[in-house]
Amino acid sequence: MKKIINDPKRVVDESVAGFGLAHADIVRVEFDPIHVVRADAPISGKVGIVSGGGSGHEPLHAGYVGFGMLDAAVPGAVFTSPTPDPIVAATKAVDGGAGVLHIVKNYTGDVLNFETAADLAAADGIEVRAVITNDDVAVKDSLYTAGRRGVAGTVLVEKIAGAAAERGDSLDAVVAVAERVNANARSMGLALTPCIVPHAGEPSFTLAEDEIEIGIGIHGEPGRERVKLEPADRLVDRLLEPILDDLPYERGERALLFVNGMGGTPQVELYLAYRRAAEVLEERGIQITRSLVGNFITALEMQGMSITLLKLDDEMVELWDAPVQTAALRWGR
Amino acid sequence: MKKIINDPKRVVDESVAGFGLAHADIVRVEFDPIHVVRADAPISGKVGIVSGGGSGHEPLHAGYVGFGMLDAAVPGAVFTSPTPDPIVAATKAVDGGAGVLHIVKNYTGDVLNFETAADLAAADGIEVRAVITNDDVAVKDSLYTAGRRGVAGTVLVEKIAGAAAERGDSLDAVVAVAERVNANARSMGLALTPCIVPHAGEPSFTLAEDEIEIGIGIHGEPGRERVKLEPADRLVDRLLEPILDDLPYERGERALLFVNGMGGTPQVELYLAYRRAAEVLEERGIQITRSLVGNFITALEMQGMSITLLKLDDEMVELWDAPVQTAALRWGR
Amino acid sequence: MGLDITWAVDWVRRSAQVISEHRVELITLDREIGDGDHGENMDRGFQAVLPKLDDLAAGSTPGDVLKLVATTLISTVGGAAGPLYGTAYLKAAAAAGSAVSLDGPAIAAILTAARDGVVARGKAETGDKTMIDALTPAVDAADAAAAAGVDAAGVFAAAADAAEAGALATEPLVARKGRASYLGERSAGHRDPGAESSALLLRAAADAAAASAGA
Amino acid sequence: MGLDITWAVDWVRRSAQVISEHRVELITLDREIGDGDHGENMDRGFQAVLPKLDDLAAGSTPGDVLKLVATTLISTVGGAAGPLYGTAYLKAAAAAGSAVSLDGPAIAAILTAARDGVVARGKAETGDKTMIDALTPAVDAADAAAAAGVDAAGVFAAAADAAEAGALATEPLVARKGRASYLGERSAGHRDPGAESSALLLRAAADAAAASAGA
Ligand SMILES: Nc1ncnc2c1ncn2[C@@H]1O[C@H](COP(=O)(O)OP(=O)(O)O)[C@@H](O)[C@H]1O
Ligand SMILES: Nc1ncnc2c1ncn2[C@@H]1O[C@H](COP(=O)(O)OP(=O)(O)O)[C@@H](O)[C@H]1O
Ligand SMILES: [Mg+2]
Ligand SMILES: [Mg+2]
Ligand SMILES: [Mg+2]
Ligand SMILES: [Mg+2]
Repeated sequence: MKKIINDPKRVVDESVAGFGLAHADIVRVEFDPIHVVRADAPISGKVGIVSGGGSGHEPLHAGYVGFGMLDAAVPGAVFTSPTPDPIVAATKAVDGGAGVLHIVKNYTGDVLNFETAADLAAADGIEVRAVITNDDVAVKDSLYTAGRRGVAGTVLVEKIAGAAAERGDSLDAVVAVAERVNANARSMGLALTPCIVPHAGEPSFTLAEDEIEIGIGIHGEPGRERVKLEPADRLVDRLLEPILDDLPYERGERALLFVNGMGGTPQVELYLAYRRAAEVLEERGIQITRSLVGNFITALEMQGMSITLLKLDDEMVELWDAPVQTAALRWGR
Repeated sequence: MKKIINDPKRVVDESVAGFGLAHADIVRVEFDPIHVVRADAPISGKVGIVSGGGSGHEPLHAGYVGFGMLDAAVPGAVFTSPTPDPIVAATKAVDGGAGVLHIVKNYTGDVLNFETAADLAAADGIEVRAVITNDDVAVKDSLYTAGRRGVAGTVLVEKIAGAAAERGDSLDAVVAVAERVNANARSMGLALTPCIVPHAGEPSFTLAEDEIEIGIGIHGEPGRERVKLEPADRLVDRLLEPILDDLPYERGERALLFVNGMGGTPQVELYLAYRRAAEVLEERGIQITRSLVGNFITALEMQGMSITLLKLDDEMVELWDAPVQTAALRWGR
Repeated sequence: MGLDITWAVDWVRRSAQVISEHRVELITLDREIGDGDHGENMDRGFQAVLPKLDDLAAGSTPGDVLKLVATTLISTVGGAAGPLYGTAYLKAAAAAGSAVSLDGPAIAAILTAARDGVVARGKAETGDKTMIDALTPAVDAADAAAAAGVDAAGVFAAAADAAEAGALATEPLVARKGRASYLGERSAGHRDPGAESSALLLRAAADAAAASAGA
Repeated sequence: MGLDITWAVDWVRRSAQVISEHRVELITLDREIGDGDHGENMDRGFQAVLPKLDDLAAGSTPGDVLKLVATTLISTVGGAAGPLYGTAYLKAAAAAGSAVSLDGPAIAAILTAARDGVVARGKAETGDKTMIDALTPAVDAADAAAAAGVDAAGVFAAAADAAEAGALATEPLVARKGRASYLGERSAGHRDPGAESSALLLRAAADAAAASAGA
């Protein structure tokens, strides 16, 4: 295992400490229990937004703490949901009296820990609502399963809900728009290489030189299918097909196209993939009116990408364009 | 070789095409010959700034085209300086009558091709000046060598010179501040893994599981020294030592600390390294008043990092803070 | 002979020991069909319990120990296992009440409460390839043993045997809950890490009970 | 017998052929001490020249062909090799002038002009581990052969032999120019890719000259 780390057990603490030092103008880092909050939190009268989850997906979530997006992020151990304590602490730290929204990716651990935290915060008189993101079409959804994973669509939910909260929307309204974004986002990913969790010390899976995993998540887990490496255009088609099957578009409908790197894939490949995705969508008459390309939700150093398509409405566009000032996403101020 | 590409010979064209589609609000892409210009170029009365070089270092340089930074970028083949033609075309495209600055990383190929282009542009009546960046302390400088490489300091030069041009500085003034930034920037890098140039199809070098290269550049070339992998803090110290030896600081002097990922290293490691660097600099009484952490100048999917320290003065701080709106660096608008 | 506070503390120590010994194995199982952290998470949790054992007030009951394990796991493990095991120990503690000594039927009741707690929180059914597939056979075996008048140590021994068999039997299953469910059919052919850790913890309980019975 | 337009065109075709055949070898040499693109760059350049040969006007001279190679390499190769070889061919074209046939002394003069052009642009000295270490021995050998009255084909043969020896002799050198210089002492033990491509191009010239002499 080759990593720029000291002790595997101190990776998250040390990294979050560095994050806090590098972005002291935007965030404040608390260590006991660990959470990252907006430098100006709590903001009186504003709905607070807290997200969190296992570490290793950076810039998610701490990179999205700041004006117009999250009020706090709670980093767990690598690929491990945080425990309730820091979630409660973060919830209290951002409570401005208008209630707090938890944005939770749909994993058993995340859902359960956030649930417990919400109960504890509610016991302290804070109104907490949760939106569970589950945009990953690689996973078959059913009443009898854990359901779809929350993956890259989560970033879009956080941006748009964050903008709604920032403009003063009520908790109900912020929940509604967050749920609408989640309901209109679909994602699918693939991996060229595995990743290595620091405490595990070994690759999460092994692949032959000409094999890739289709339908991976963001935890270095194997995907649903192993196939031979193919040209980029074909790979993009493989990701787009299930996305468009799952949420069909009428010609002329607008979308945000998000090509996300899994951490170890160079930008040159992401933009190359973007080109093909834009081409396919244009053929289908879908209007790409907003775009996002880069490493926004990752699985450590995994090589691979995911594609997310978000069906846009006017309000989503307005909230997407609204100013945001975080370490990883910034415009308008 | 596992990459999300189609034909190795079309990697740059297809990727730049995707870049142009994703950022049509900021840039315009021309293909014959290939170059990327600000959507609103040329800007009458403003000094134009053109940079360029081999591809594979993304977001450098196209990611820095836009308000407050570059007016054009000229991408060559992967790790290969562009030829003069597209540099001339870019220079003409951004000439607003106030002259054009070429920001060139110090590599024989880049310097020679930009020189030829400058001669050709001058023959067409455009006043062209060049600033050659050479911030890499891993390379011994001397009259008899090719001199130091231009590496991550180039990003800082482009941002600060871009802000100077945007506020209306003359060509002389923009050249002066660009040279001052370069003179005050020092960088040093290391690699944990090699990278694979698409047309080469094989890793640029091989390293044992416990070996790293110290003093690498941004072209997948081996470094000056091969050492055993050590804890992150020690690695950071190894990079900072030659930087501080080469340009000593008085206690109380201000610096911008830039921890750059080589492309394949996850953010969690970069911030962990940042923490140690900040600690060391604080011990030495150096004030880190500005920071940059992330993949800003890369060597494809190489795992590794570089550290750059820029000694700041008031004007540099003001220009660093000035608004910038590019695909990869954005704030203030 | 019932199981008392000494047994409870010994169980926790043995649990920490056995989880630590099987840390890598649990990580490997989880890497194959999950995200490779189960061993690390459980180890972090039980290592955190150990120092707290020294702070137990005089006169603490087995229920107090179970409660201590519950709160510590909840606040240190995270992931799915943290809340699920946390709930299990919490419900077990409630079932143990303030009894100073636990007999066979009490053990069976405790295990039932623990399992029911996990089901209530995680909604997994038998055959979903989760820790439930170790816990439910364990509960059934404990019930049968207790009904047959076997002593507390014997009840745990029966539970541990059944849990081990149950964990083994998760191998051919296709997961429908937890991360392994994302793999669909590909989850078959691997043992569920949570079922394995459940079996390990029950074996530690049985060993502690045997040691305390022998003492 | 002097070397005419037929030879010049044949040289270019053979150059493209030999560079394409050694593309991977040049990439490998460059990967070891540079950035692994020399073979790709040169191949791109010479492949771009080939179609342009068909457009040469009737009555073109060897100098016209050299000029065509120069401008094409400059506009397609990039990197260090593009401008350096571009300059070499440009200076060679100037030295060739409008001569329709080149004799031994003319070839020696052309090679000298080419080498001097590279030195003027790249500032490399002998022993810096660059293409100069193939070109300078080639120029010296060509001068000597021409002075001894050897014909044009023989002058190229002498130049090619010397260039090959020169390229081989770059192996122990520590680079002081080009990317290999960044490696410092570690550049020793590897052949310089640009010196190797220079030797290949001169061998192609000699082969074309021998073929035209034989024809
Ligand atoms: N819904 C559930 N009900 C019961 N047990 C579950 C459920 N989901 C997961 N588990 C158990 O949790 C184990 C995984 O725990 P762990 O790896 O620590 O958490 P995570 O899946 O969050 O990484 C699985 O092996 C399974 O036994
Ligand atoms: N200053 C110089 N003078 C002469 N030749 C040089 C000089 N710098 C580099 N070269 C030659 O160029 C070759 C490398 O060419 P190439 O790999 O195509 O360009 P780059 O170094 O830009 O990747 C070297 O092997 C060397 O022979
Ligand atoms: Mg986990
Ligand atoms: Mg090159
Ligand atoms: Mg797990
Ligand atoms: Mg090269």
